[in-house]
Amino acid sequence: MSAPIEKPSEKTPLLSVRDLIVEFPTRRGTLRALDRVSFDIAEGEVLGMVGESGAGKSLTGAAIIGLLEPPGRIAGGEIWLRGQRIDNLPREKMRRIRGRRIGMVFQDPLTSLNPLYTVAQQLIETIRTHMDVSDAEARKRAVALLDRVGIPAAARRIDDYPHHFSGGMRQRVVIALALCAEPELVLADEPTTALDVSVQAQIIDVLKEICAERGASVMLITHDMGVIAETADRVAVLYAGRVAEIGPVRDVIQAAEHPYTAGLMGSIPTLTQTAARLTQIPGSMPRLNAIPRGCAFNPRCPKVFDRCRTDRPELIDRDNGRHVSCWLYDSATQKVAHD
Amino acid sequence: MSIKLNQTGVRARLMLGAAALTLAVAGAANAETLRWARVGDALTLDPHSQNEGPTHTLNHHIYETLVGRAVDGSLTPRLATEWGISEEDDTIWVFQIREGVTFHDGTPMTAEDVVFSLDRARTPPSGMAALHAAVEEVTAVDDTTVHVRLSGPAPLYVQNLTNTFIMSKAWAEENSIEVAPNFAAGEEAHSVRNTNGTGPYMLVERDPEVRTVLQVFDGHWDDAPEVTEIIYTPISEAATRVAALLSGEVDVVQDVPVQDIARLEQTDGIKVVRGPENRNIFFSYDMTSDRLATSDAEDNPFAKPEVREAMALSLDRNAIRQVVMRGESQPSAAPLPPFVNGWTEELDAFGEPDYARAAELVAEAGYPNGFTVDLNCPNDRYLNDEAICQALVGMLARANIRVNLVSQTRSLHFPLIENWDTDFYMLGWGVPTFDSQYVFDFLVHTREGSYGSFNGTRYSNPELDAKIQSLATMTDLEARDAVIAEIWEEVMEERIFLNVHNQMLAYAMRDGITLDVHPENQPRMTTVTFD
Amino acid sequence: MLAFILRRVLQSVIVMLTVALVAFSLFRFVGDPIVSMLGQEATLAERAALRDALGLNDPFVVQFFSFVTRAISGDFGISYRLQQPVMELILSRLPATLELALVSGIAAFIFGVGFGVYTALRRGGWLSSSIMTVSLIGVSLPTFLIGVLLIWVFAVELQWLPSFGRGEVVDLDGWWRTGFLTESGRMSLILPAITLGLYQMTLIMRLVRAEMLEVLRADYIKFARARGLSNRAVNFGHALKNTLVPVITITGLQLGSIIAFSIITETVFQWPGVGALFINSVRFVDVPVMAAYLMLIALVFVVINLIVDLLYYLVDPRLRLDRSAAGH
Amino acid sequence: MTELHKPRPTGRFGRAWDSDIAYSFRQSPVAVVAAVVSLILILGAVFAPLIAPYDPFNPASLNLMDGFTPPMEPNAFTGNVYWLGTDNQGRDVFSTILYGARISLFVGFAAVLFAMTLGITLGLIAGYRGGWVDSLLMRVADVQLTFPSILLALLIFGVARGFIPPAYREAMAIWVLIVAIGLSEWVQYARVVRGATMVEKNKEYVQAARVIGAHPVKILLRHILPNVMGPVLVIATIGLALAIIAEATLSFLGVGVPPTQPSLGTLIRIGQQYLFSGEWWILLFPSITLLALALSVNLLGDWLRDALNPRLR
Repeated sequence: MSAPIEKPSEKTPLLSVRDLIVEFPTRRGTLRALDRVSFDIAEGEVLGMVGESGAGKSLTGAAIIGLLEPPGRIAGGEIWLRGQRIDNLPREKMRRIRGRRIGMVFQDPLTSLNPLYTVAQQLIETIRTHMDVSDAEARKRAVALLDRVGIPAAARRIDDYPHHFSGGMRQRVVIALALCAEPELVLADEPTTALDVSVQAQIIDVLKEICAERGASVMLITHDMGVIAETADRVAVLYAGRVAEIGPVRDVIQAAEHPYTAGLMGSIPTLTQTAARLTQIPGSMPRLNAIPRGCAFNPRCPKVFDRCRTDRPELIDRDNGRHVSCWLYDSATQKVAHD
Repeated sequence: MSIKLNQTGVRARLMLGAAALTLAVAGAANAETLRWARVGDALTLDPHSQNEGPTHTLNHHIYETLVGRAVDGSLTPRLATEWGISEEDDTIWVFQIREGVTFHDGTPMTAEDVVFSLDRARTPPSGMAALHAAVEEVTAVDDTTVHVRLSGPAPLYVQNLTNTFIMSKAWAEENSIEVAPNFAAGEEAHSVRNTNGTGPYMLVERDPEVRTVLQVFDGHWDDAPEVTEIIYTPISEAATRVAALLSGEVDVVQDVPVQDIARLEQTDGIKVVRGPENRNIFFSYDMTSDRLATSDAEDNPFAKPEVREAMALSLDRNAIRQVVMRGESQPSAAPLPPFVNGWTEELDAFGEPDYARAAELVAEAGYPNGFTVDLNCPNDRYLNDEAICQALVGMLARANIRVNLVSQTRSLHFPLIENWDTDFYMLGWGVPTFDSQYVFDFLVHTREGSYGSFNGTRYSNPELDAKIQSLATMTDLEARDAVIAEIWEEVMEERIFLNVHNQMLAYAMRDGITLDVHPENQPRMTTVTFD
Repeated sequence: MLAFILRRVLQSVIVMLTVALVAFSLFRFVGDPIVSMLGQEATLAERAALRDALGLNDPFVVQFFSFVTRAISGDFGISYRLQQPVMELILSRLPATLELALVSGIAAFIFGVGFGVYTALRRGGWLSSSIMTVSLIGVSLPTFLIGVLLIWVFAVELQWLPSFGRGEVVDLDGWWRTGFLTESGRMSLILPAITLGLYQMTLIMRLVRAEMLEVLRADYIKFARARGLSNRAVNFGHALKNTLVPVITITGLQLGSIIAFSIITETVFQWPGVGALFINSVRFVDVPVMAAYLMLIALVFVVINLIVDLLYYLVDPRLRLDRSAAGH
Repeated sequence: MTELHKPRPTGRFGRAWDSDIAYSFRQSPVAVVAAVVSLILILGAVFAPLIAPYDPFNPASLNLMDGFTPPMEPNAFTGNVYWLGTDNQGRDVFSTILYGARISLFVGFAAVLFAMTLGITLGLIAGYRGGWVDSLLMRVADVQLTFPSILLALLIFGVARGFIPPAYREAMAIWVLIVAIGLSEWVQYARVVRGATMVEKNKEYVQAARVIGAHPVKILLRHILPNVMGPVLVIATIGLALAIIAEATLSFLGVGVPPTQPSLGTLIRIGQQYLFSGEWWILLFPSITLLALALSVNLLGDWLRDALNPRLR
């Protein structure tokens, strides 16, 4: 028998995603890229989000910040930010949330910055969009922030153009930009993937520290379990647009419950080989237009049984603060197994 | 100001602007401005530099000649009040110079100015030199009499003077333009854009190819013209030129496209006047060479009388008049307009086309399958030149002569004739002297010396050449006319020309203006009257 | 930087010399000026004499050398046709062409960028589809026909605008006659400017649209949106500015073609500019004018290229680094 | 997933019909209309000798007296009736348009082909060789891009006139036109191809092909060329419309095909003279044809540009 469900925190989570569905209408029918994704991020928490390419990590981020590229759209579910529903906000209201309450860091610092504006111009513009401060005040803040993210001689370099900075430095600038309006939540979408290995750890550290300082929560999207292991408090594993497992990062790494997660853990020590394939499990993730019935993972699952092929498992709340969507942990299944 | 403001909007404003300008400049109570457009501008205002129609036309308003040409082609007194061949010496022409004539700068005109001008005109590089080639000496006998001595008797010399202007000797010397400007000199002569004539109008503004403004000359010896100001604008595109008249931006348009004449006549407030032009349009061919460069025939088909007859039989002059020229031409068989000395009705007579007979003749000449040849044609020189050529191509095709049409701009076309690089070509010819000799000299005489420069046929007939040369010095006009008739007979017999028509001129203008067509296409705005 | 300028100047000289050589060798084929210059009564001897006097019988190299040496001092000789110094002739016509080119160029740029931005931002909307289609008419009919049709509608039928010429011009200091200062001058500009600018506008519009669509998908635009910048700031502050970099280059380079296309516009509207002068010169085989015109076009090319480079330099900070690095 | 998936069609046509590009085509009414119009005009031009009631290029068949016959009205002299009337030479306007479109399209296609061949070749060479060859070619391209295309065409015409003997000039005119227009258009192709070549040549498969000693020409044609055909096709489509208009413009300036075998542009140049005189049909019908042709080709080019750009889908 399972223990009574215990919430990790009694407080309302900072971000709460419930049954989020994202669809892409195509000429051959509608593709469901995210299918009833649910998770929470608590105040000050770092949630890692992992999965293979195409699992829906980045889409989740885009859906939260309201920047899904058409024709992609939210077809169901809810997104709550500190008790306010934000998935159906008018465009202008949503814009005010972006940057101000939710910041975002993109993958490639080389292309994230507008080459025609100085770093100062971009920072000040962002600050003044969201905060009622003077130009000078905004500039002061910007310099301080740049200094904080580790740009040497920030006061002088702030007037440089992006191309004057190295890749690692640019990503620091990007982080500064994401944080300059003091958001409560930062979505970091593969923030180190495009960087040289030698600076990846520094960037992650900067991001983590500065968010911790300001009490901002982080949703760290990556396919690199190594990064997650070092950085995140909890981790959500996505597979084919569905959440396979969520739980405290140590627990999940050490004792993965979902067979997919278990396989994925094989790819942890890959600091040098970030784009590692999930070789432990035969086959590959299904395409969005060919997701099998039942559990999406069932054709590859070493522990598959009949029910997996017919019914889709819901997230099951394990008593240890973990959630997993696998029939192996269904009470009925376990009962059967016990009998 | 009496310009009709019967239009609204811009047009009214434009005209007001023009009228205001007139008032300011002239200060006259009855200022009449005439806005005049034609296809091209005068090349220069120098009176002797260029022998070219539009140049003369404009210069006739600023400068004057000894004798003028009336619209009926007859000579009229201008700066010369009388002229004739000296009774003592038939190589001398005597001119009585008008008294009381002043130049625009206020200096009086004297016989010395006339001598100077004629000398300037006959000295290369003057463009008029060829017309005065026979002049040996020009002298002022007294203040009002000038003698021109020629190398021999020249009964028609006075005909060459209708475009030779008189300028001020003092002014020319002052501005170092004692000789007509030379292209190779490398610098602009003062007389290109500055004038000092005796004519009815003074130059106010000269912007070549853009705008030329003339103002009536109060000190002119003749009656004051009704037009007190002329604004002359070249408009090269036919459609734009017509549009400018239709929209009321100009008052008189020369070079009206034939297809627009009917429409303009039907337009309220616009009228068209027309008349014959001193210009013939004809085709000619190499009838002498052994082979043609552009033909598939082994020999020269044009050398065969049958072929030339066949071509004459194929040309449907009436159809060209009817369709291509919209009725605006005079079909004719001989390359001289009716008002030129030597013309007869018989010369110009032609029959109906007969394509069957034409094809037969071509076969008889030894071309049962016909032959091919290129036709060179200008496309920017004569009225509908290219369309006429195209029509001929169709007509000759029916006689089994397959013509390949090569039409190009005049600067490429005419050298072909000059250099004998064409087998078959179109040419237009005007007769400024109003005498057949001019035609013979340039088109019939063997090409040698100053003769035959536009004889593209390579035709050479020593007997005929002798007759042509004799014309220049014959003083017995009756006998001379007989020789002319003989020459014409031979020329028509040989079918040296495949003549199409005499061009007609049409000037379109707004109602209320009267202007007659000038046979040399040199309208005089002094003759304009307003209702 | 100095090395860069020197290199450009050297390149420019080579380009000018090449154009001079090409142009000059072409003139032997465009026709014989003598026929146009002398009347029909001229004798063969007179023709030969004039040909000699003009140096047309000299060897090609000699003619070319004398042309270049004189051209360097700004002396292009005297027009065969109008008997005026070519330099003076061209300078007197240049204002008309430049004013026309300027007005139509600016109009083309403003409308082109405006429509381009609109159609890029509203991709798929009915209005932008209509703009895209209608604008194509500008490039689907020959310029001369558009000009004639405009004259027909606006000058003949409606009588709103003049059909030819520049209207009243005002002389500024004797070296520049402008049509901007009189009402008839401004009215006269409208139809030719539309005719000349329509094609360029369509070109610029399509270029802006394509570039803008490209830029709108750039990461830095996404990032700008993610920072909550307003649509205005994103579309016009960020996207448009980046779009304009290539647009400026290409429209700058197109200026040369505006001046060339003015040949047709000027002919149709009897606009007294260098284009009409050139085409009239071609018909008359006025070699000195033709040569000078081509050199002018080459000069315009060289200058525009330089200006475009400098503009680029101003707009795109990345180049400053590259260029200065190259210069050291 | 829960989606219904239509069965994939089989057969070559079926697959083509089902492809993304065909789908995007079916979804765009503008593209469909443009394609139909272009197709009708191209077929009409190609089969002009079969469709046209008269042969306007055969001068022997023309009767000058038929000239200026209004559409659907009997000629005042001959009584002949023509659908779209006749021109100033008595040519049936309908037939002349068909034959004229044939000339215009021939010039257009040939000029595009010429520009494309030249541009692709030079672009491949510049991109693959790099170095001074690249610098030289691109400098030439720069000069070419700024030097106005009509001026260039006028000059080429001038040169050709000098080199071609008079007897062949008319026959060569159309080829000169093609070269003149083609030469002023090659740069765009060269730029696109050069850019793509520079990217592709560093890719592993090309490097691998190089290592195993494949001939550069083979590498270029086999591997690199197919990758750039998309954008090249787009440029070619727009270029076709451009070439057809350029031909018309040149004919206005007096260089072009002989008037006895007019192109659409020449027909418009001729018809333009009758704008005020009332013979509207001589100008109107060829203009509409040219507009329809150029517009639909341009629209197809537009659509193709969007459809082939994967990022805009």
